[in-house]
Order: sequence, then structure tokens, then C-alpha cells
Amino acid sequence: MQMTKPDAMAFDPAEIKKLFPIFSSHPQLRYLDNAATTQCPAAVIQAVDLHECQSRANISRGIYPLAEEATEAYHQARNMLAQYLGAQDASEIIFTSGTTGAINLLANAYAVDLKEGDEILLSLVEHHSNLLPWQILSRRTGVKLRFLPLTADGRIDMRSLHRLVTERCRLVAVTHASNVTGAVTELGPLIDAAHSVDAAVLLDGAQMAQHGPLDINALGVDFYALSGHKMFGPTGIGLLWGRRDLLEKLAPPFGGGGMVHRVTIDSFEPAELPARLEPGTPPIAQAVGLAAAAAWLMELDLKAVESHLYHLTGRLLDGLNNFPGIKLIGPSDLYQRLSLVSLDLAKVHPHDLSQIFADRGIAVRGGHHCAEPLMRFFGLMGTTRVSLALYNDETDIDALLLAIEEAQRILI
Amino acid sequence: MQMTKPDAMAFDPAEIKKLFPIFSSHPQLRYLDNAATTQCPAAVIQAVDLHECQSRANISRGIYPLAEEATEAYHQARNMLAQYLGAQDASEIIFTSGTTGAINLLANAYAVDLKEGDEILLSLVEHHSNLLPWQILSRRTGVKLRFLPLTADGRIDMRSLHRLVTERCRLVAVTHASNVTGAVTELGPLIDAAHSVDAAVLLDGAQMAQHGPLDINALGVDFYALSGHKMFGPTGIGLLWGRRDLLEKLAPPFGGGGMVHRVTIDSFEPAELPARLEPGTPPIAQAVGLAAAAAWLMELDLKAVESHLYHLTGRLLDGLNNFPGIKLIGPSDLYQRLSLVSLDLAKVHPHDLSQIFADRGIAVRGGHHCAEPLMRFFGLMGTTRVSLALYNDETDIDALLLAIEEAQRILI
Amino acid sequence: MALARDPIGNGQLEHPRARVQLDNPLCGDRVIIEVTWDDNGMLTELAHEVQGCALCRATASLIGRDTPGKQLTEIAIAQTELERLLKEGEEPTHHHWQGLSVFKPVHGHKSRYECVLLPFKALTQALEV
Amino acid sequence: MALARDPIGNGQLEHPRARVQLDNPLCGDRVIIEVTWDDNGMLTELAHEVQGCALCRATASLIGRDTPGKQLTEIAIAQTELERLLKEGEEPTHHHWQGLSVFKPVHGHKSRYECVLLPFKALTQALEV
Ligand SMILES: Cc1ncc(COP(=O)(O)O)c(C=O)c1O
Ligand SMILES: Cc1ncc(COP(=O)(O)O)c(C=O)c1O
Repeated sequence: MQMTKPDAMAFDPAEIKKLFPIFSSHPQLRYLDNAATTQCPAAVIQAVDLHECQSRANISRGIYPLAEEATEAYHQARNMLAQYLGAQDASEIIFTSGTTGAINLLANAYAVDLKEGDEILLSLVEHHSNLLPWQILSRRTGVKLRFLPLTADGRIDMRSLHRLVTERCRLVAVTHASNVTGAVTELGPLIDAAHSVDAAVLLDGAQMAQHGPLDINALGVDFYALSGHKMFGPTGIGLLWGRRDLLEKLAPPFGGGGMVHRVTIDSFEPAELPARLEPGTPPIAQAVGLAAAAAWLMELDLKAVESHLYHLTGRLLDGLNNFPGIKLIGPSDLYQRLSLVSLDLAKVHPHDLSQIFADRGIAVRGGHHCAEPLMRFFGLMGTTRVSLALYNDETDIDALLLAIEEAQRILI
Repeated sequence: MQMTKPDAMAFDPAEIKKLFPIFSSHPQLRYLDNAATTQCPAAVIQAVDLHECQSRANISRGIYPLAEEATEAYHQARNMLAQYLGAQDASEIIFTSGTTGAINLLANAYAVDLKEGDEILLSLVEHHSNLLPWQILSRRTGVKLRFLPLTADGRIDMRSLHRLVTERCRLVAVTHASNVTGAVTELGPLIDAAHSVDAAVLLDGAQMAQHGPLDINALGVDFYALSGHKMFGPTGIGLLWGRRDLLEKLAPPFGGGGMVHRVTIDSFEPAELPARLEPGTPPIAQAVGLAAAAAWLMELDLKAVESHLYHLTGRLLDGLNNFPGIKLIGPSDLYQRLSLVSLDLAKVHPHDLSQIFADRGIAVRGGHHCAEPLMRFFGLMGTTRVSLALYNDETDIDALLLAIEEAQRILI
Repeated sequence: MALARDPIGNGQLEHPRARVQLDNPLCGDRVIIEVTWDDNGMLTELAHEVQGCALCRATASLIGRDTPGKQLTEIAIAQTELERLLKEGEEPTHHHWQGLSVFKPVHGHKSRYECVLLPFKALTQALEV
Repeated sequence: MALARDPIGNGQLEHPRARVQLDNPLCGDRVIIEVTWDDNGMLTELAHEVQGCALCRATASLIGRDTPGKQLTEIAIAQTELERLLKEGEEPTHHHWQGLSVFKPVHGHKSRYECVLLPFKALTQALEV
């Protein structure tokens, strides 16, 4: 069921906003913390509801109609996410509790294969969720972590790539787009370098996922992780996508019901993908909700959404550049970044700035954004981050700029 | 807000049933697969909805009112679950994706401490979710798994306890109640034996959790795992409870945002409980839903529910005993079992029987119930399991008994 | 039901050319197929052992009845026909396999497809067609 | 605001009897308190270094202004008073600590309690009261 797509000119954030119940509950809310969590459209909330009210059952093993319905719903959710990622094979989609769950799953599966002296390449821009699982793996196996440095404007610096991607490199795990700088990672050279030494590439897609469907094969990566709650879906769900041949080689690091062919007290024989990597009752209703979010996103005129977000981001950057004492973190080129902007206001602590915003109904985030190594790189305690989504509009930006003016008056 | 409790005589499953939307969608449904998943009352579905529509934000780091609300809601959910378990200290509640997630968390945390030659004691009645994580741990560390045998009627046999709980035993991990036999584990001797050698005790509470609040300190165990979807709550959520002193000793096995004090590229310093064991954005809305389920359960007259379930289970057992060729699995004493009954109908495959039921609107489960070692113990391929919950009534039991009669006519 | 009750071809072969054991992970059912074929690609002998439900036993029985004497290439067709029958509800068109239509009532019962298919999967795996 | 802007007691001591560094894991803020007391249980000297928000700096400043010369037992009371002020909105009752009421507006802003409390927590930890 394809809706008639409004053309780019007709894209109306006010209409979109009406689809999000949170703005009916909080009509004054200026929600600019979309990198932390996006809001949820009614379509998604209702899809979860409907599933719980009409099709709730455990999956895969029941043969009564309700169990078949629930199994089918879960199965279709997987298909929908495969479509969203552009994966031909839906069994390459492993549902997890979120991006963090996905990366921990991969790290623990890799732990069996990797040996002391093997290397994993990360970057200094990574979110703790794409750093700590590898630190734990490193402690467990003796695998060495290496780090791609950053350019002065916070992009991953590819100049040392060939020095850092050694013969011992087994995995390159970097973010698809940063939750602090907004910088979108340049993939071409990275993937070429990794594949030239047979290392796999994992992208942390937590921030990218909300910006519409992907073409995972064209991207050329091997693993991809994302979270439902950052793409207008429910909390408690996310996924790990992986190339079938690689996923099949992973020994299941976690055990439970529904993932086995045969079990004795001594050992088990894992089932096929995707079940082998999804032990236990999965987040069924949340998968249905995430599929509804993906479907909702795919119905949108994403070109129009994109130009809307570029427009707002441009307005925001222009406005911020007018203030003395504001340092912007991240690429200056609008088209190398997502619609999120981190800033440092001289002599003002991010929390104090965020408080001034909060008092005016503006929701932004101040702090280290779970990226302490990056903060250290910039020599900052934290930043104040403004992150946009499609329901934001010019009045949100203008209110924010006005609040900064007031903050400078009050705080400095 | 305490509702006036109806007295035991007045307990009316028909009234309870009205609280569950699934039975409005499927008025003919006789849902007897409650050990797989319980249905969800409107109060729970609405609590999740309301959270998503009014209080959705990421938790812990935002300082705008919406983030404070979401943080508070998550915090209150933890308090509610602490109350449900009877835990004095809410930070002993670690939210996970479910029972399976909880046991894998514990197994991976233990993996750091345990050495080859250490022992973990399980039983032959365990669900795969309380077996496979320990097999994986055993493969990783060389820890030895031992198994408590069963009595002929499928209860854990405590006679060999003192032989099996050796000085090397570090953990005893058994189910609180079996999802196949319904047998409730006799805890006293088990806990005494474990504690006498300083081994901790984990109970798999997946099946017990739906039967009302616990007094975890009186139980005397050290860890407890449960799933939301088996106690009238959402999928995608569960918890691990642990005694604070033991939880504090666990090195976080998984990493991510929100669980650290300080991070460098080489190492991290974990935060306090419970955050240190909850990396990444947690299942926020699902925790709110689970808390609503716990609150809903605590409002019920659970004595009345219990006698209702005993009454139905007795009627079911009596009816089944009248059939020739039916073998009942599990304790014959009504009061040693939960309201679930597994049966084996001679010459009839559980799937064929389940199909006959399904054709008559009766939802039961046939198969090995993720307990293959137990099936092998009984020399069965599988059983047909009838599991009751508080919304079932006598007509459900009678329809089931009638269907068995028909099945014997058709299938044998 | 008759097919399931009186299994045709149940047992073991003395000198099977191939033997395959296949499990249904969802219910734990198990099928063992032993089979022999000649150098002209004709299935000559077949035996099966089934621990499974009525549907699974019925397919095994049908295989035991209808496949000996058939070309291996025709057997590959049978599995395709059966899958289409289950998933789309389309009657088998190949004249050798009209008998498969006894499984028509299973169409729409997704959770049971694997029960019906398991013996066929074991067979085609044994034949490597 | 004035308290935050012109920090009282900012710096380091030459011979602190105790030194405690405390972090707020939520925002990465950091407080270092150095303190000296005499054998009669009186706080004699105090210095603090704060990397933090205005609230955190304000508390540190208030501590720098109001705690020297006080008995350690009285300082323990101050923290209790402050926690009650934040959580319940109740004005401080102890006559030494009326000054804490500048933090009354923070009552209800749960996410900021830790900002206000951090320097006090560091202090009481240093004093082990
Ligand atoms: C006794 C027992 N343990 C563990 C589990 C696993 O629970 P979940 O699948 O919700 O993780 C179940 C249910 O499937 C169970 O019945
Ligand atoms: C870049 C990035 N990676 C990973 C994560 C972790 O996602 P989650 O907390 O949903 O697991 C986040 C968000 O918090 C993020 O922004």
C-alpha cells in the first residue's frame, strides 16, 4: 500500500508532527534531542498495541492459529527490516535489544575466534557502545585495539589507514555517523583497506538508521548495528545485520530456547540462521513495532525530508556562527554531516546551557554523549548537542538561538 | 491505590477475562499455553502506550523535563519490581531482555571468575535457557557441569545432593518451577547444601513469576531471573535480581553507554549498580509495562486466584486420569505443582493432538518444550502441555477433555 | 490418515547407496531415509524410519509407495510440487505426483509445512538432486 | 549565580589532611576537595577545584564560605539538610545552614540534585563523617 507521496515543496513538518502523540501531550515541547531517542509516531505505537491485543503468543513452536499469527508477524517484521536495509536474505537480520546488544553479540561471538595479537581497528569518535565491548573482548583474548585518529573537525582521519590496517587486523568497527560531531564516515577507503587484509567491517548505524532505508550491499560493509528507539521505533529492540557467510561462521555466544537442533546435557547443535543467534523469546511486539517504523519511514518522501533537515541545519549553523564565543564541533561542510550540531559555549557548562533551554521548553542534551575519548580529543568536558528530526521546524531553531542569546546574558 | 479486594468466593474469571483485549479479538479462544506466554491485560498495554505518548525520552542524561520524567518512570519501574520480588534494595534489580538474557548475563559475568575444575550444578529438568549458557561457559572456561537427577515423577531428586555439591561447586542454577512437569523445586536442602560450600544459588523464575509477588529474602537464594511476557507483561523485558554483595563483585561482561564512570581508549571504570550491568539504552517502555503488570498482579486477591487455579488443575487431572492410554508427567500431588500439566497420549504424536485442539480453538503446546534432556529422561519425543492462567475457567478444561476424546477416536 | 497409520516402506535397507537423517528443530521429529538408485538414475529401493507426527509419517509413507521406480529428476520435481501445494495451495500438475494432493488441507497451516516436507527433504538430500 | 561566578575557596591546600576526588558519572563533572581539621573535630581549612556546572560550582563556593570553623558533626547535618531540601523542598532548619536555601529552586529537578550534592559528597567522604 503505497501512499501518494507529497512532493518536496509540499513537505510539511506541521503535518508530520501531528502523527506524533508526544506533541499533543506537550504542545510547547521543542524536542531537539533526537540523537538520544526519536519520538514515536502513532502508527508504531498502534502496531505494537494491535499485536498485543490480537496476535500475542510465543513464536515458532505453537501450531494453533494465534501462535502461527505471531510467528508470521515476527517473520514479516524481519522481512521488513531486511527490505529497509536492502538485504536480499532476511535471515541475515538478527534481532537484538538494541545497537549495544548487537555489538556485544558480535564481540562475544568473535571472542571465540580471535587470538592474542589479532587486531581490531576502531576510531576515536566511537560511542562507548562501540568501544567498551571491544575493550572487554581485548581483556578476554589479548586482542589489540587500534584507533583511527580524527581530523581537527572531528572526522575519521583516513591518512593513517594503511599503517593501522595491518595483516593482523580482523575487524574494523566504526560508526556510520557520529552522535557528537554528526560527521558521516567516508566508507570507500576504509572498506577497501579492511577487505584487502580480509578484515570484516562493522558499522555502528545507530545515528544513521533514522535517515531512511539503506542499500547495505552497495555500502559494502559486513556487519551493521542499529536501535529501534533511534528510528521512530520502540525501545527494547535493535538488530545486527551480517553477511550470511560471516554470520554462519560465528559460534553462538549466548544460549537459550529456540536456537538449537539438538541438545544433550553436554552439548548442543545450533539451528540455522537467524535462530541460532536469537536465544530465548525475542522482543516480538517490539520487532513488529520496529517494522512499522521502517514501513512508515519508507512511505515518506525522504528526499523532501532530507532537504528540510539540511535547510534547518543550515539555519542553525548560520545562527550559531553569529554568536561570539561559540565553537562548533564537527565538519563545517553541511553535506558531510547529519542534522545534529554539537557546540561549546565559552565559559558556560553544557548543563547550565541545557538548563536554560529546558526552562524554555527546549530539549537538548549536554554532556560527554558517551564519547569520552572524543571529548578528550577536543579537550572538552562536554558539549551541548542539538539534534533534529523531521518534525522540527524553523521556530524550533529560532527559539533555540534566542535562548542562547539569553544564556549568554545570564551565565557569562 | 489499593482496590477493594473481592473475596475468594467472588473471584470471577469471566470478569478477569474482560481485562484482556485478546479475548475480545478472539472470543472463541481457549488459551491454555500460558507457560509459553501469558496474555497482556489492557492496563499493561495502556501503561506502555501512555509512556510512549507522554513521557518518551532517553534516560539518565537529559535534564529537560521529559527526560526527567522518563528517567523517573524507569526508576519507579525498578522500585515496583523490587517490591514484587520483596527486595529491599532496588539497585539489585538488573533489567534484561528476559530470563534468557538474565542467565546469559550472569553466565558471562561468572566466566571471568571461574577456573577450570570449578563446578556448576544444574538439574535434568532445566529449560535450555538455563542449560546452554552454562554449556557455553563450560566450553570457555573448563568449568564442569554436574546435574541433579530427577525422581520418577520429574521432581529434582535431592538424595544425591551432598554427593553433587562438592567443595568445587561455585553455583547451583535450577528452575524454581518446571515448564514441563510443573514441579515446584524444594529449596531448603538445596540452598543449605550450596551455601555450606559457599556456592551461590540462581533460580530460574520464568514459570513462577506469574504467580504473584515473592519474598526473595525468605527464599534465601542469591540470584533470580524472570521474563515479562510470562507474567502478563511485555515481551523484550525481564530481569536478573542478585544480592548486592554478589552483584558488586561481578565484572560487567557487556559494555556500552550509561554504565561507566570514566572511559579512556584503554579501559573503563564501571559505574555503580544497577547501571554497571545495564549497558546501552534499556527497554524503557517495556520496564514501565512490566511494572504495570507487577502492580496489576499485586492488586489481585492472589489467594483466590490460587484456589481457582488449583480447582481447575484438579478438574483437569481428574478428567485426564479417566482416559485410558494417557500418561501424566510430573508430581501427582496437586500442591507440589503449578497449574500446568504435561501429558503423553499413547500412540499419538503431540503435534497431532495439538492440531486437533487447535482446530477446536484450544491453544496448547506440543513438543519438547526446550527441555530435551528432560524428554530423554522420560523416554519421550515430546509432550502435550496444558498450562493455565487466571482467566481460564471450567469450560476451557471441559472443552479440552472433550477434544481428547475426539482425538482418540480420530487418531488411534 | 491411512498413509500415516500403515506406513509403506518403513524399515532399513541392507546396502543403502545413501542414508540421511534429518531433524525438525521445532518439534524434535526425526526422519531417516535410506535409498538406492541405479546408474540410469532410477530410484530402486527406499526405506524410512520416522519418529514424528501423522503428517510426517504420511509423507514418508507416500514416498515409500510412490518413489521406487521413478527417475531422480522426477523426484526433485515432486518436492517443488509439494512446496507449491503447501504454500500456494496449487494442485500438483505432474502426472506422477497427483497423490500429493492428499496434503492440500495443510495449505495455510504454516507451522505444519515442515512436518510434511521433512521426509522429502531427507530424500532429496540423500539423492543430492 | 553569584556563588558560582566568584568561587570561594577555590584552589589547593599545602598540607591537606584529606583529599577526595569525586566524579558525576552522568555528566563527567569532577570535584576535588582538600581539607584539614584539628583534633577537636573542627574544620580548619578547605580548598576545592571544580570542573562542573554552575550548581556544582555554587555548592563548592558555599562550602568554601560556610564550612571552615564548623564542627565535622555539623557538616554531616548540612548534607542531610541539603538532601531534604532538594528532595522534599523543606527549608534547612539548622541555624548554621540557612544559606543552603539558595538551592531551593532546584527542588523538583531530579537530574540536577547530583550536581548540587557532588561537592558535599566529596567533603563528607574526605571527612569520613
Ligand atoms: C523454565 C523456563 N526457563 C526459561 C525460559 C526462557 O524464558 P525467555 O524465553 O522468556 O527468555 C522459559 C520459557 O521459555 C521457561 O519456561
Ligand atoms: C553512535 C551511537 N552508537 C551506539 C549507540 C547506542 O545505542 P543504544 O543505546 O540504543 O544501544 C548510540 C546511542 O546511544 C549512538 O549514538
